[in-house]
Amino acid sequence: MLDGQMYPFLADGDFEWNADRTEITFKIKSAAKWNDGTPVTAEDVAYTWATHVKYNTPTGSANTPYIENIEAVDAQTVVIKAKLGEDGKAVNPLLVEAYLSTNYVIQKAWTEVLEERVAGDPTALLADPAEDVAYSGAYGKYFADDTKVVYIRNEEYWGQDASMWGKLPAPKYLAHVIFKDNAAGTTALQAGEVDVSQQFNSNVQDFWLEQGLPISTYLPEAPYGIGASLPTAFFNLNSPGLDQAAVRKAIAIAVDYPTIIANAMTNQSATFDQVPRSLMNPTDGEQALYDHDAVADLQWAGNDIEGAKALLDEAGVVDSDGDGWREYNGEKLSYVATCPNGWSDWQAAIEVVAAAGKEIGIEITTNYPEWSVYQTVVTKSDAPLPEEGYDIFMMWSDGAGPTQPWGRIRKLLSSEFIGMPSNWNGNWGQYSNPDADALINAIPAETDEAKLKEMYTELVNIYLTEVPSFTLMYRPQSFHTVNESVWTNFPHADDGTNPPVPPLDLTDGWSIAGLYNLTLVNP
Amino acid sequence: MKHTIQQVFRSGKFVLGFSIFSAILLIVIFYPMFVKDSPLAILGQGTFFPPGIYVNVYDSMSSTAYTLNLPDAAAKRVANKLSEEDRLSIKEWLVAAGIPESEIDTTDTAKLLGQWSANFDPKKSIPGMTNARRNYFIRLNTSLKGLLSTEGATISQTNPETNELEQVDTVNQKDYVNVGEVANTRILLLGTDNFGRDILTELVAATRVSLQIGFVAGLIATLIGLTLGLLAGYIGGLIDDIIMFVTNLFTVIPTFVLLILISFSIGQEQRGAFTIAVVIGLTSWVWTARAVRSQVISLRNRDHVNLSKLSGHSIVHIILNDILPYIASYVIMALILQISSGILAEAGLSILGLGPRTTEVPTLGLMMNWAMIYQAHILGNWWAYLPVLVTIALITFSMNLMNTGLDQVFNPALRD
Amino acid sequence: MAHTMLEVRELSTKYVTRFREDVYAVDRVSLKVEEGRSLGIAGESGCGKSTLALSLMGYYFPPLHYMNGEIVINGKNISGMKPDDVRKSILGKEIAYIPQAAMNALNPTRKIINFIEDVILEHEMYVTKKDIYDRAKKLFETLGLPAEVLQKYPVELSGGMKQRTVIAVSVLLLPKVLIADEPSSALDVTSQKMVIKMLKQLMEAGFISSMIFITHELPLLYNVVDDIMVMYAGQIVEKAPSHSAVFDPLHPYSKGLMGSIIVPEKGLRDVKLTAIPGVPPNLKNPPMGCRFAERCKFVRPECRVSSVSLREASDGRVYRCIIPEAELREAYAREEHKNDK
Amino acid sequence: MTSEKKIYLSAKGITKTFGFGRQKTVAVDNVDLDLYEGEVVSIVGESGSGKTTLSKVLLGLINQTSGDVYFQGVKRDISTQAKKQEYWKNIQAIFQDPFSSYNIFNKIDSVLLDCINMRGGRYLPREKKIEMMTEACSFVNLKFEELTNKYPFELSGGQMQRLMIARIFLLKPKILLADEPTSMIDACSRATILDELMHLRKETGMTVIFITHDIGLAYYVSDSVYIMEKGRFVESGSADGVILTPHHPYTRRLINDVPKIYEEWDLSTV
Repeated sequence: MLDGQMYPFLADGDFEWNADRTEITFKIKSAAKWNDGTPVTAEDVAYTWATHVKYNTPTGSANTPYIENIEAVDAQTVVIKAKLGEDGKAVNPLLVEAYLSTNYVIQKAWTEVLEERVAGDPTALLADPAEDVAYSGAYGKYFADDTKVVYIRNEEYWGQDASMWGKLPAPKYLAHVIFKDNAAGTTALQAGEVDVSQQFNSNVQDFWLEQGLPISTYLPEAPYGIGASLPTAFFNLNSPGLDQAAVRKAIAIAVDYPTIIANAMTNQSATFDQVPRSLMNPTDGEQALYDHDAVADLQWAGNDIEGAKALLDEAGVVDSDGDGWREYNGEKLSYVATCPNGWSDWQAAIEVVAAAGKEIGIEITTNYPEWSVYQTVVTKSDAPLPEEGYDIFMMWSDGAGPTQPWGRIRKLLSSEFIGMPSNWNGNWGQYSNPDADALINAIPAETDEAKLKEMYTELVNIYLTEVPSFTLMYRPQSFHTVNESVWTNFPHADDGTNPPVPPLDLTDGWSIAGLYNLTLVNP
Repeated sequence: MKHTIQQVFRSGKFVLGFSIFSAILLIVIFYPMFVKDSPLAILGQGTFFPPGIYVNVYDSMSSTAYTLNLPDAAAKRVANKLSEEDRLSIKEWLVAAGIPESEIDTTDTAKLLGQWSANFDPKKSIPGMTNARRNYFIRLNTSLKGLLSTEGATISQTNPETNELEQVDTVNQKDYVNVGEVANTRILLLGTDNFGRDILTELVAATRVSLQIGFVAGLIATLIGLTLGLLAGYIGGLIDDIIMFVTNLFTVIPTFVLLILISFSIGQEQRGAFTIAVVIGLTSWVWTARAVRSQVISLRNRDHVNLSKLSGHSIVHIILNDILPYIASYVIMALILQISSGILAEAGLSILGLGPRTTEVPTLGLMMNWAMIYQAHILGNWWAYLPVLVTIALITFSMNLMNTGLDQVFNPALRD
Repeated sequence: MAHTMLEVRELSTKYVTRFREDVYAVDRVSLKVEEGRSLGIAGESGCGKSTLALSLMGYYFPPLHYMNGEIVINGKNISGMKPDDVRKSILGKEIAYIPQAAMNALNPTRKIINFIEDVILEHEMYVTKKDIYDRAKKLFETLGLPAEVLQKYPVELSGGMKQRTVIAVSVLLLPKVLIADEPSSALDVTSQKMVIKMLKQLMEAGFISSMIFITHELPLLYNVVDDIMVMYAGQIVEKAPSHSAVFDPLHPYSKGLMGSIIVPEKGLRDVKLTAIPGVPPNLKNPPMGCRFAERCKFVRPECRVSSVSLREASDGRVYRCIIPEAELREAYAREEHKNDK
Repeated sequence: MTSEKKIYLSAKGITKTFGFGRQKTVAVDNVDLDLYEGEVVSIVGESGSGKTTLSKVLLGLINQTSGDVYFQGVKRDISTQAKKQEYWKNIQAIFQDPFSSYNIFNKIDSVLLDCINMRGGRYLPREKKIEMMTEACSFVNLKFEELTNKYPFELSGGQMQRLMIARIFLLKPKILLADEPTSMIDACSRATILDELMHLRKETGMTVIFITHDIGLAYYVSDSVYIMEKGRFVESGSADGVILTPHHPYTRRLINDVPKIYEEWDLSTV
């Protein structure tokens, strides 16, 4: 969940590593049932993995380097065997752990039906709409078309078991409405047609302050939600001048982050004064993972025009022809900052980045290609980014999860993603640093807290010194704004739940707990 | 000529349109001389500051305080913080907390606040109360602190040496500052936009750019339309067939769709205001060409053209002297229409996100686009889009007025 | 004595240009048309013929303005009536008007019979469409128009046929007086002849009691009307029976006008056409004295001093000139003599 | 040879069609015409008879579809602008509508100056030009001093048309094509214009083609008359012969339908 911890749901209690950290053992809850009434078994877990491997699904190919096999010891007990390196240790224990929380268990019986239906064709298997799939969750499909998807509560849901909640979640139907654009979604939220809005609503506080609507967010005050991702501006390290750390850092420290947060995010982000920049989420768990004092001198809160100018002057990047713009190797520094068209908060942030360039003598113009064009260019990591048009560009970084912050750092800094024809992981600026790579490789196997902190601090140090990319804001994993015209008691800060149910989508895994407390406003 | 101009200015419609347009033009020309800020400078941290006069709080604290004994000051202060609605809400809470309704008097502020501070508990959850309501009570509680105090507020500063707070000054409740004496005040007549830019300054600059786009687009469209129309109409024959074929092609394809396609395909890197103007101009000449052609065809058979031919004049001379002056008034009207439709086309394109790139210049369409993206229309931040809409409307309205005014003068069928 | 169908006394009207200038187009015109008679009005363009035609109907709307004078149609004085009442109770019933471009007034999307229905239903409430059709058919047949025309659209008819149709429709309500303002001038000669024939038929068959016919084509006028009134600069300059007006004009202007007649008849080639130099005066500020003085061969100093009133000649006609009848005739004889030489 | 009248302009088999396919209309259909030096010829026809089209072909303003025009016995060649200008020194026109014959944006002087230029007087001294213009104006009883620096719309229709005659006076072409020069003019001014036109003809001995729909007018002015119907000449001959003893039914009808004053106008024949 957003605190970086893993909470058992289908599993009965926490998983356990063996002493060598080569095997994970956990049990499936005996109460857990599929919607057809049969129990969820260890065999289902094992067969799910076997199917991924057999049909080489994306999940299968992504995890086979780390997972040797998944076996069912008995009806309840599952053992995951990690793939071992030459040194006899697990290649990456963190990613083995991550498998637990990031993949669905699929019923074996249904999988066999499916295999028969597609006659072993992997493409058909992946393309199957799975209308008849067995599920273990509280809600099943009721209706779906282009504008909405409706789920209906499974009245036999095993969450009623005494070991769980002893009752069913409150709403009988859940409707997921698909809106044309953000404005339509906002209008629907205002009108009370939507109970939970997970999109970015600018100036969310106006709903209750100005308009007096019964709308609230997880936190009552700014930033209104829990930041769990770091929207990041990447530098194209092949662009002339941007191969210089000084130029990169100068741009990064000149940017007016308070304005980005106030204007682009309408304050729905913690500021860099509140949470100094690092590679970490603004959550307590991640923030504790690095030594704040050790990198305090490297951190910046933005708007440091003089500092940026000094940095550039020092690096010899000066305006030699008097046109107001600095040159590097005789070439005027002129960049294009981009993000996908229509992604309004990113666009507004990019505008502020561009404004910063002007202050320090670097010409930055903005450009918003369509997403289809943008993603093709950015994710093609086996070729350099175009020097024209993609000098500074925005992408996301990993949110919260059990492998974090390691996974995020890997995706921001690791050179392993260079050369992929389709790179949806990260490091789109194609940064390469052997020191960083070594640290990233070492962390998964490390268990010593102090050692880990040291290593993370070193990575933050590299990140803040080299500036291959820079975070522009903190952003929630998903926004969580509720209209309480009908239901109330949505999850909110200090609502007394344990574990605190964070504002995810209220249906996935533990988040379902958020639906149990709902009560009607006027019962 | 002079006579024609006099006639034009006798048309009420033209004069009204001309006045509006001149006023806009004068503002566009003179406003930047007085307000020298860059129109794209981000002034505000935060989005959509409402219109008004902004007085620097820090400077007001250190400005000379004047004591004004205004009798209703306290009442206004209370009314500002504690509305009638708030009082009823307090009552609602108190009733839920078990106070008998008969003991609550919402008109007695002191008593009400006393009961409130004695009974309010932010932790307490009332069944059926929404989280939004709970948050409201917490905010209300905070805002009510010190409401009935008769004391002033103390201003303290950190002493850099001792790192301790030292009292510097006291602000009394009857202290007033003269806004004229405050070092920093800023009038934001139209507030700020989603970037924190001064909308008025931006609007003026945007109007100028949009007018420029309109003029360039209109001139290009009119020039192309005029040239093709003259050639097709006067020379006729195969040239006419070819030109009309192309023109008909353009007529069949909806201009705006064509505009969107071209605008999309040139990519945003190349999309400056001037490029957009050229693109608009290149796609909107069709009707001018058709209209000029038909006018020329009817003129071509007029006897004065025949007479000019018989007098041995060349084609160029005939077109310039015997055709052009006759359609000049029409062409001027077409130009005016083209300018105003150019401005609208830019706005339309920009609202779709296909306008000029943003960091360089503001345009009316881009302002609309950003206001829409940031949901100003949903959140009721009228100052972000209404003035833009009004400006667009005024420009096109004034141009259309001038046009109908001219039409009345030039078109004998419409004379009264 | 015959019944007077239309009597106009001292009628003056003006129209206002869009520059707010008054043009005094009809100046103290008096005329009388008796039952069974037709009156022709001749004159150059701009002399006030058409304005007079419009003024005679008593139906004034901008830019035309009534100034003073009286119009009595069939005993009814309509000069003080409101335009709306005139339209409802006078137009079509008492007096009908056919302008030059009447044929273009037909709505191209409606059949002729629909147009006729509209006209009748406007004035009569309890008629069936069948009745209307029968009535229209009878009228058309009487006037020599094919009844099929009723079921046609205006575009299916030739210009001459359209004009004749409009004329037929205009007499549907049997008006007493018909005012025809250049009804045939936009037509070819054959159609023109048919229109003229029809107008004569209307009189003969009693659809109308009297007619005022306006044209600048004198041979036509001569063939249609009983009396000719020559207008110049908003005033009547001479009124006489057709034959004497054409062959023996008295007023110098009439003399000039009649001298310019061209017809393809033997002897024409020997005639010396007379020409009147100059242009008519601007009616925004009509001249003080005789309005024709500027162009008159026989002008005398006193002509320019005071306005000239109509006077009666020995044969009963009226003319507007200070020169006595005898002197004028003498002068004309001298002119002729000179030409012969 | 010398006693015979010289053929000045002749047309052989002139055909002019407009449009093609179903919309094809034949405006002038295989017309022959011989024009002798110094005579006045009228082409009479109702509107739509093709007389104006024929006149434009003769003028060289539009090209005939087939057939040839011979000028002074030689086949006319007006393929270039220069050749056209040369041709137009010999043949000139007066058009029907004086109001549309002038470029309203040019002062009246320019019309006359154009003529002087065309006759090679471009570099004459200003005084000489004014003298020429004054002479031309006085020929048509207009005062140049009153007209100079005026715009056409300040003139009456009659004055405009007289100025057109003044223009011809300056140009002194061999042939004048007068296309309904009086049909838009009031009857009294019409006499003046005809007078002046005939006067000019007498002075210069030029050949005149009169295009008109008014058979009376044609009879009054011309030596010979061509009657045109639907693009063809149906009857031609001396004015007296054609008008007083018409043979072709169309001619007869035309004459019959025009109102008469000396004889009875027979209304029964329609």
